[in-house]
Amino acid sequence: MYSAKLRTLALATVITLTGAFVLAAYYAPIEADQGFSQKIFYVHVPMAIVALGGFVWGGIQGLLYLRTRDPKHDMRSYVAIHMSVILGIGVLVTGGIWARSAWGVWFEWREATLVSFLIVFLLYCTYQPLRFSITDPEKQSRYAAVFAVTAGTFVPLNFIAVRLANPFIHPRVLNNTTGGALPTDMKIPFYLALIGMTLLFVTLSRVEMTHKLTRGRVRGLERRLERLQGESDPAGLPARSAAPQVMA
Amino acid sequence: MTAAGPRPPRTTPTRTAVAALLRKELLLERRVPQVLPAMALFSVVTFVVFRFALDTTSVEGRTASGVLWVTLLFAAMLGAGRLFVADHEEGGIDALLLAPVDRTALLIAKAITFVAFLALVEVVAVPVFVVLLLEPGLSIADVGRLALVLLLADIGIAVIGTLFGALAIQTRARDLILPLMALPLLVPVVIMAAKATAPVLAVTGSGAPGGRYLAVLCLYDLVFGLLAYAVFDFLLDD
Amino acid sequence: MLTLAANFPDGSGYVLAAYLVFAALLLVYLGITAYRLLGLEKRLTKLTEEVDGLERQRAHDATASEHEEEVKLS
Amino acid sequence: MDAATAIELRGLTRRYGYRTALDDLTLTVPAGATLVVFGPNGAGKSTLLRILATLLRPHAGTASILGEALPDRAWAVRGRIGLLTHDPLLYGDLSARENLRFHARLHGVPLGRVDELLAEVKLERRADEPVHTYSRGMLQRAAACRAVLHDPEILLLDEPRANLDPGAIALLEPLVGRESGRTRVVTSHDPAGGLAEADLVLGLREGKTAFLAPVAEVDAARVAELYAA
Repeated sequence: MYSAKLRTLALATVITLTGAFVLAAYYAPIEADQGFSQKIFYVHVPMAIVALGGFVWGGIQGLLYLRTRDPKHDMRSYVAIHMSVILGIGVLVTGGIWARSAWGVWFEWREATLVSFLIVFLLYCTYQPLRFSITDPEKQSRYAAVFAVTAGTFVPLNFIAVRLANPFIHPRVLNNTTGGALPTDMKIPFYLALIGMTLLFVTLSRVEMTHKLTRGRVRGLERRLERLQGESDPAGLPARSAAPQVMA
Repeated sequence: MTAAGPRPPRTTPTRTAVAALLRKELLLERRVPQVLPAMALFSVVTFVVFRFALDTTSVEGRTASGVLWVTLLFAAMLGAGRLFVADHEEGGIDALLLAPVDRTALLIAKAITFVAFLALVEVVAVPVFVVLLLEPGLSIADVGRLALVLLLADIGIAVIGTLFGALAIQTRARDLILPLMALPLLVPVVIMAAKATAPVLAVTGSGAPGGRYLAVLCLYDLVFGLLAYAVFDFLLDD
Repeated sequence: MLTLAANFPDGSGYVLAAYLVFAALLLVYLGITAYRLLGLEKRLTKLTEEVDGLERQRAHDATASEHEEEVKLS
Repeated sequence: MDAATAIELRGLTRRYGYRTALDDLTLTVPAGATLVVFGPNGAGKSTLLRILATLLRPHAGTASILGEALPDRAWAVRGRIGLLTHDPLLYGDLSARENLRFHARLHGVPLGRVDELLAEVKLERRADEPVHTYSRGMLQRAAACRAVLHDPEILLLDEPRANLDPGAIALLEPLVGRESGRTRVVTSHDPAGGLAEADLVLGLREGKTAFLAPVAEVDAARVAELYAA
């Protein structure tokens, strides 16, 4: 069940992330403006980038599902969005902590990136309820894919809109988060953390998919058992699920 | 009257289908007015609620803009939830699918209907808002500017409302899920519309809305218009 | 250097908290998934056994009834 | 596929989640013939009609209607099929005339045909009243007008005579009965009535084909068996 590939991935994730965080702690210089608390940057920003990338990836997989009707794309779309929502919680909490340490508030409305992320996060919070409220699995996949595509397009557009709404009100403290202006000794741990976070995303997605596949197999066996026991009406059996259902 | 031999497939032009759908929509709303009066009444009641919730007798500028847009947005959610109810319950969607018609005709017709509904509601709600809550100082030019912002925002709201109205109608918790999905999606519209309206409603100030807000509104309308056009088919494709 | 020393104790709590949040999130997620996977696996083994047992019994019953019919016919 | 074949299904399968509503159905209906489908509720009759009407896509197997493969060429057969189910597909708040005019516009049919049809089923007197005030018989007559408005080559009828009085049935016959001369797929729960109008008979049980035979080889007892099990 746990392939060697998954184990390798997990190992690579642990090594890269630990390496990145150690470098961030000891190698990266302390930023002149914000001091030590700027180190939150190395966990917060890669997490945010990967979460947003996951949302967009979910949209791409949704589009592929609509084109091919291959359940594997629906599964990927679902898992990508699921993982991104979980990472999104981390992004908002670490973002809050950072805002508190830098500006003394838990949430900074004038920080466009944080606000945009909150809106996107709230939107994707409805993904699970949407799936859950559609009973027919095929329709569930299709509608979820339409949502994923629309929301995936919304992500970049929303960032443009929110940034435009706050032109130059707040000093761009986070200007260096774009990466371009980073000094090299900050760049190395940052990009390493970004790679590690991506690996983490991939690893967790694989775990989640293994989980869903196993559940599909269990459901399949349950149905077979039910049939063998001669209960011809399995109406109550397939428990309502928000996850893509794997036909085993 | 029976068919003699095979016939070539025929298709009704999308324009004809959209016209037929629009005619049906207006006929239904005229025969049994449901959505429009509800939306208009909701807007007026909300203005009254704001008067007490803000504990103020008049607003201007940013607050005025916010009150107006929150009210219109929530009224729009009310309408979006009802947009497909008759078709869903009385088989209008099936009937359309049986006809040799491009399915996006439904999206186009519904979006146009929704824009028309929103515009009609605003024709009632905005004057009421001006009379009840707005501090005097609205010039004729301001009314024109307001109308432009309203129109651009209405198109975006109608596109999202139609797409997600059609999506939500098939779910069990449709009245719950529609605003949850549509409100975050419409935040950019609210940001841009509110920003653009604030100077218009201000007692003092330039009065002209920032051009870039209108540009983003246009971009939003365009992107989601095209997107809805591309994915709407899949909502009807069982 | 002086600012660094002044900043260090102040900021470190927040930094630690942020990284702990990340670790906690990861641990909670992994814990829940591992717990659910374990349960599923247990259920899978049990179900496989049950299904196999039932199928074997069915096959046995089928041959038995065929045999019975043959006896009656003769 | 020759021109005389109206419907051809090969291994047609449709699922709803884990439940298989229609399982491996293979049949051919020649043009102009009537296929009558028997089966208890939930046997897959409505699913079959909805697939033939291009409203549902098959999950496995192939379906070909008037020589066009579903679902890829569904657009080519839309407008050549008439569907009449329990759901009249009419807006309750609009009158019969308004409803039919709406459908005529969608199908590109001259509006004059609406009045002709309304006269044919003797609905003109109440054609301008809202449909929700109609009796069951009137509703079914209006729905039948909708189904044949565009002069379809194939008619799909879901228990078209259920709960109708003889007068209403007689009015419907020229539109949707045998004498309409169209290829028809009719579902029925009434063995005698169903067999009387059939050329081909299909028995469905839990989505599977129980029997498929020319009407000469099927008697009422065999149909009754379907419901007994």
